[in-house]
Amino acid sequence: MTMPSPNDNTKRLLFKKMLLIRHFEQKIAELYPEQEIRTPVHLCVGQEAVAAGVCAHLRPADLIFSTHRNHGHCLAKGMSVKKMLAEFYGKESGCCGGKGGSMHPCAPEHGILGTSAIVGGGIPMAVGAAWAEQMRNGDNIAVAFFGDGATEEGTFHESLNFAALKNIPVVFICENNLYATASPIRHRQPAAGSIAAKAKGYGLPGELINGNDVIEVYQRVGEAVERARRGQGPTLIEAETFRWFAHVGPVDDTETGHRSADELARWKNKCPIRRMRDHLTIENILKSEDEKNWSIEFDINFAGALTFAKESVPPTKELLTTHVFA
Amino acid sequence: MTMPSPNDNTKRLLFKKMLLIRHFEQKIAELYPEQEIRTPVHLCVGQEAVAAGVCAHLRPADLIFSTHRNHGHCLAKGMSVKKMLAEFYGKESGCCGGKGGSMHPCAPEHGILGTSAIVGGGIPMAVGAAWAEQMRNGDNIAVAFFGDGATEEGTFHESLNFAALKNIPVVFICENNLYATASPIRHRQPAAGSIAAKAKGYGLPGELINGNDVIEVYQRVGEAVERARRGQGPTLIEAETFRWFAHVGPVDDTETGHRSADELARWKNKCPIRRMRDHLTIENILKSEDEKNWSIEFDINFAGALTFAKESVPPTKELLTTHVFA
Amino acid sequence: MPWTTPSINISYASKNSKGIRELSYREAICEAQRQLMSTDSRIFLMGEGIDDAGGVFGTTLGLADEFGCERVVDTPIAENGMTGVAIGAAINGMRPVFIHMRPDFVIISLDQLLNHAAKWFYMSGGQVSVPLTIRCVIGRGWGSAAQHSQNIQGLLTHLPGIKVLMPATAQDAKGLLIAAARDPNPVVILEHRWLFDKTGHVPEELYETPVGRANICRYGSDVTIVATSIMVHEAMLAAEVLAADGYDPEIIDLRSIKPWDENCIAASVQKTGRLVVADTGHQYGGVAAEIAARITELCFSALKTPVRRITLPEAPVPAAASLENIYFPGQLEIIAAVKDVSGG
Amino acid sequence: MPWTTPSINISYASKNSKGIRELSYREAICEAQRQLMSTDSRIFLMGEGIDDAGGVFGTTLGLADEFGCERVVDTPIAENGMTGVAIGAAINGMRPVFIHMRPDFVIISLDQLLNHAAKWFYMSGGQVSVPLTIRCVIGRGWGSAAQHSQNIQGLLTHLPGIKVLMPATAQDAKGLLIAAARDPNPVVILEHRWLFDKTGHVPEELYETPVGRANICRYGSDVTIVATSIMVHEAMLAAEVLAADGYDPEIIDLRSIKPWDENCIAASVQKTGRLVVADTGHQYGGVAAEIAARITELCFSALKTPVRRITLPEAPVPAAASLENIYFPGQLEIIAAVKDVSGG
Ligand SMILES: Cc1ncc(C[n+]2csc(CCOP(=O)(O)OP(=O)(O)O)c2C)c(N)n1
Ligand SMILES: Cc1ncc(C[n+]2csc(CCOP(=O)(O)OP(=O)(O)O)c2C)c(N)n1
Ligand SMILES: [Mg+2]
Ligand SMILES: [Mg+2]
Repeated sequence: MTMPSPNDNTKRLLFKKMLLIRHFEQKIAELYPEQEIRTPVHLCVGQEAVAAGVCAHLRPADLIFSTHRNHGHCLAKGMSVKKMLAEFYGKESGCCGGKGGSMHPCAPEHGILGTSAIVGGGIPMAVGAAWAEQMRNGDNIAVAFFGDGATEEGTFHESLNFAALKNIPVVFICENNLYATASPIRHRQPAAGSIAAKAKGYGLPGELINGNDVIEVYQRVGEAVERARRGQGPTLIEAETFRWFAHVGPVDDTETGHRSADELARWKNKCPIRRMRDHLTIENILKSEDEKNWSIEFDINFAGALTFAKESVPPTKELLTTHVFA
Repeated sequence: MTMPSPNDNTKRLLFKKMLLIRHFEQKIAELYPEQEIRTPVHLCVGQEAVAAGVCAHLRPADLIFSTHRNHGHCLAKGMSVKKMLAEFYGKESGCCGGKGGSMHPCAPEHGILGTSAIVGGGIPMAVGAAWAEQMRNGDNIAVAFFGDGATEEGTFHESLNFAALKNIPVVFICENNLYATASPIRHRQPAAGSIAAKAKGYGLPGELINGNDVIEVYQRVGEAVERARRGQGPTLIEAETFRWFAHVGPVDDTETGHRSADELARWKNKCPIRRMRDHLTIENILKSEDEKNWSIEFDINFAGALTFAKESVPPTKELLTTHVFA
Repeated sequence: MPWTTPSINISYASKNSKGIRELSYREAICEAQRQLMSTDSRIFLMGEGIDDAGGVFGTTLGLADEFGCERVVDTPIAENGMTGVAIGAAINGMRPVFIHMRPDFVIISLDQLLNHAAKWFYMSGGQVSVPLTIRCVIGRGWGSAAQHSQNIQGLLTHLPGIKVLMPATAQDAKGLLIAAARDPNPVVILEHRWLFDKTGHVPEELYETPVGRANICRYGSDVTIVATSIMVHEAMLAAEVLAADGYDPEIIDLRSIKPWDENCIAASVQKTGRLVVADTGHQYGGVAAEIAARITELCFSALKTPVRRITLPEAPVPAAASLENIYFPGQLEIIAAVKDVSGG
Repeated sequence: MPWTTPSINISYASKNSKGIRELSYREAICEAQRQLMSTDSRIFLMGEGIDDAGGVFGTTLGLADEFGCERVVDTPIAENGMTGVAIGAAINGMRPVFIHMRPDFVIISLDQLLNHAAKWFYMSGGQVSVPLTIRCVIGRGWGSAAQHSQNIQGLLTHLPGIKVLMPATAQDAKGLLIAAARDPNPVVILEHRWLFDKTGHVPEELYETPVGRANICRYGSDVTIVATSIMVHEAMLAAEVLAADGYDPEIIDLRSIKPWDENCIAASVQKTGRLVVADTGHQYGGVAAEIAARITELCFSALKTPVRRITLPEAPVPAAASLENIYFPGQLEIIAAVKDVSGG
C-alpha cells in the first residue's frame, strides 16, 4: 500500500515549495535586524521538506493546525506572503489584522483557522476540527503539526486517545528537530522510548520518517492522508529533521548551549533542499534555469509583499478592544 | 526473573488483608444508609487483590498515592481503621481532622501523604515523591494507584515520560475495572490500544495482569517493586479487575446503565477472595477456624473504631479557617 | 416561591409564546437542549458520562436515546484535551455544549479555555470565533470537600474573552442556555445543583434570556441586594424576614456574571444608597469584589455605607458537616449584613 | 532611580549585614538561588530550559555548572504534570523552585496548583504542607501577543491557599524569593522582565523580605498610589511630574499581593483620602478590584472620591506595536488618574 513515487511534475512542485519557504525565511532573517518586524520569529530553515511534503496532499478545505514555528506550514498551505508579511509588520492588512503577530496566523480560506503558540495547544483543536468534518460526513481532513517538545504535553496523549477512539480523520505530524528551545530531547524524553512508538499504545500506525527527504515525506504522509480521507483513522508520523537557526530569531545558537556547530554542520549536510536538488538533477527533472527563474519570481513577489506590508497602516487605537467577542 | 510464589505465611497474610478490606467496605455499605457518614464513599469490593498484593511489598516509609477509590489501598498500607472511620464521620479525630472526608485520606506515618480525588491528579505526585527519594539516595519507593479512566488524563502521560526519563523509583498500578463512573472503557479508549502497551512508548516495561489473582499481583508487582528499589526504574502494571458496587455509594448499578447484571455476575464468579480461599483450601494452608477468627477480630476492631468515630467530637468552627497555610 | 412567577420577563419570551408550564430547573435545562438539538444540527453535547443513567443530575435524561451517541457524546476523562477538541469542532462549524459535573474539573481545562477559546477571535483579528458552550454543575454539601465543591466564577471572569452565566431560576436555566448555545463566543454556564428541583414557569418555546441583563426579583427602597445563583433564593428568604422587621430590600438576580448589568444595579443603588452583594464564590478578586469596586465608582455619592460582600470564607471547602454547614453563607448572613449596612 | 536607595527597609536585613552592593534585579534573583541552594540541600530548581545559555533571562546563569543538572533540572514541556511532580517532591521533603518563562504556561498547571497545592495542607488536616515556590517571569512587548504576555495574579489570588508575590526592586527580588523558598506553603513569585536590568542596593547576606508587608516608596499627603511590579516604577516617574504640579502622592509598593498589607494602605488612605491602584493585570475581579473593595470598606468615611483602578483594557494582548503601546498603562495614566481623583 506504499504510495508510488511522485511524478516529475509533483517533484518539481515539492522542490519549488521548499525553495519558497527557504526564500521567505531567509528574507525574514535579513530584514529582522531592521527591528521593524516587532514580533518573535521562529524560523524553519532546515525543516522545509515536512511542510512541503505534507501540504502537497491537502486541499484548500483541508485544515492545518500549526505552532509558533508555523511559517513553512502556512506558506505550503497557500497563505499569502503579503498578508503574512503585513502581519509581521503589525499592520491592519495582516492575516490577523495585526492582532496575532507571527505566532497566530489565520487564513480560513486556506484552511488555517488560527494557530496556537502554546506548545501542544493546537493538537486537540486539529482533532476537534477533523471531528466536525466527520460529524458532517465531509471528506476533508485535518493535520496537526507540532514539535518533539509538544509530545511531552498531556494534550498530545489526550488527542491521540480521542482521535483513535473515534477514528477521526486527522494526521499527526511531529517534526522532531531534536530540540525544544535550547533543550535537547535527551533532557526531556527517555532514550529507550520514541515518539512514533507511542502510537501503538492507542492502536494507531506510528511511523518514523526522514523529515529531510521530501519524497519520503510525500509518500508516507500521502498514505496517512489517504487513510484519514477514506475513514480509516489517524496516523502519527514522526519526521526527523533539524532547524538551522536558533529557537527564535535569525541567530546562530551553536556553541552557546547544547547545540554544537558540529551537529549543525552534520545536519546542514543533510539539507532537504540540496538533497532534492541533487535528486532532480540526477533524474534530469530540473531545467537548468528553473531555480533561477523561481528565485526571480520569489524576489518579485516578496518585494511586492514587503512594500505592501511596510506601506499598510497599523491598526488604530479604536481596534484595541474590538474582536474580543464576535 | 520471576518472583517465586509467596510462601504459605505470606499467602495467609494476603488473604487476611483482602478479607479486612472486604469487611471494612461491607460495614461501610451497611452503615451508609444511616446517613451519618456524610461524605461520598467509593467502595472497592471486588478489587481487594490489587491493594493487598501491591502493599504487601511496601515498607511503612514507602509511599502510596491513591484516588477517590482509596479505602483498600489505605487499609492495606496500614492506615488505622479508627482514624479512617472517624474521618468518614466528619470528626476531628479523623485522619484529616475531618477536613478531608473519604476522598483525601492522609497518614504520613504509613506513607500516605494525602490523596487526590482529581482523576489523574495523584500520578505525578507519586513520581515527584519518588524523585525526592532518588535525590536523597534513599531506597524507598512510591506507588501510584489509579483507575483506567485516569490513564486518559494528560498527567498519566506526563508522569510516565518523566519517570522513565529520570529512572524514578515508582510503580504505576492501574486498576482497570473497565468503567469510569458509569462509562465503559469502550466509550473512552480505542479497542485496538491498551493501557499496558502504552509503557513501550516510554521504553518502560508494561504488563497486563489478572487483578483478581492476588498471587499473580503479588509476584508481578513484586518484581516491579524490586526493579524500582534497585534503581532500575519504573514499571506500568495494568491489573484487570471489577468493582461490585456502583461508582459511588453502596448501590447496585446494573441494569440502570451500561453495566449489566450478567457482567457483574461473571465478575463475581471471579471474586478474588473466593479464588484465594479455594487456593488456600486446596493447598491446605488455611486452618478451618482462620476465617472465623479473623472475622471476629475484624468485627471487634471495627466496633471499637465505630464507637470511637461516633463518639469523637466534630471539628468546631474555629477550625474552619485553620490549616489554610502552614 | 412567589417571586418565580413575576420574574419571568415576558419581553424575551415572544408574544405568541406557546404556553407556560411549571417545570423544574432540571427539566428546563433538558428541554432547552432537546429543542436546541432538534432545531440546529450543529449543536451537540459532550462530556464524561453524560449518556449514563444519572444523566448529569437528570439534565440530559433521554437525550442519548433521542439523538444518538454521536450527538450526546460520552468522552474520555481528559478535560483539557477535550476542551481543545470542542474548540476545534466549534471553529469548524459545530456548536458543542461541553458538560462538566463539577467546577473543579473545569480548572483542568483552563489552558484551552483561557489561553485558547478566550483569545481565538481576537488573535485571528475577528475571523474565527469559538461558539462553545460549557455547562458546569456547581453545588455543595455531603462532604464532597475541597476538590469537588468549588466556585469558579471568579477564575472565569477575570480574563477577557469568556462570558459567564449563573441562572437562578428554571426560566433562566432554559433561556440562558439557549442564549449561550446561540452565542458565537465561549460561554460558561454554572448551574447550581441545589436548584435542580426548584420549579418555575417556563415557556414552551425556544427563547433566550438576554446575556448581560440582571433581573429584579423584588422591588424595594432601602437597600439593594445583588445575588448570584442560589444566593438569590437565600436573599428572597432573607427578604421575608427583613420585611417583617421593617426593611424593604430590592433584590437583583445578577444572572449574567460577565458581562454584567451595571446600569441596573447602579440605578437601584442610586435609589437605595446601600448595597449588599451575595455571591457563592470567594472574596479575593471575586465577582463581589468587582461589583463592589465598580458600583462604588458609579454611585459614590449615593452610597451611605460601603458595599458589603457576602462570600465564602478564606479556606478550601471542608468535608465535615460541622464545618461545611458554616462554610456556606445563606440567608442569616444576608439578614445580618442588611441590618448592619442599614445601621443596626 | 533615587528611590531604590531609601526603599531598602533595613529592618529585615539584619544588623551585621555583610555589606550592600549595587546589583541588578536579575543578579539579585540569581544570588538568592545560589545562596539558597548552598545553604539548604533540599532546595533545587526545575523548569523548561533553565540550564540553557540564556539562563531564564540571566537569572539562573552559572547555577547548572555550580550545582549540577540534578539540582538545576531541565524538564519536559509538561507544565501540569511537572507541577504535580514538584508537589510530590515538596511533600516528601524537598523544596522545589519551579521556574516558568511566561505566565501563560502557569495557566496550564492550574489543576495542580489550585486543586492540589493550594488545598493539600487543608485537606490533610494540617499534616502535609507543600513548600513549593513557583517563579514566573512576566513581561510585555515585542508583539508576543495574547498567549505570551498575560498577567495572572488575578487568577492566582482568587482561591485560598496560595501566596503571590511581585517584587518591584532588586532588594525584594532577592528577599521575597528567599522568603518564598523558606515558606512551608505554595508561593508564586511574578518577576517582571522589564525590571531585570534595574539595579538596587542589595545586601550580601541571605535575608527575607517579609511576606504580607507593603513598602512605602514615597511619603506623601494628598493621594495614595498603590502599585504592583513595574507599575511601582511608573508611579515613581508619575510622582516627579505630579510633584512639579503641586501634588504630593504617597506611593506604596504592594509587593506581597496575597496576603496583602491592608493596614499599611488603609493608614495611608486615612491620611490622604484618595486612592489610585495601579496593577499590571486585568480589571474584572483583579488585584485592584480587591484593594478597591476592601479599602473602601475600611476607609469609607476618609475617602473623598471613589478608588480609581488602573488596569489593562478588556481585551487580550494585541501583537501590533501600535496597539501594544497603548495596551499597557503607565505613568501617563497614573498622572491622569491622580489629577482626576484630586478633582482636576
Ligand atoms: C505550554 C508552553 N510551554 C512552554 C512554551 C515555551 N516554548 C515555546 S516553543 C518551545 C519549544 C517547543 O519545542 P518543540 O515542540 O520541539 O517545537 P520546535 O520549537 O522545536 O519547533 C517552548 C518550550 C510554550 N510556548 N508553551
Ligand atoms: C479530573 C476529574 N474529572 C472527573 C472526575 C469525576 N470522576 C470521579 S471518579 C471518575 C471515574 C474514574 O474512573 P477510573 O479512573 O477508572 O477509577 P474507578 O472509579 O473506576 O476506580 C470520574 C470521572 C474527577 N474526580 N476528576
Ligand atoms: Mg523541537
Ligand atoms: Mg475504572
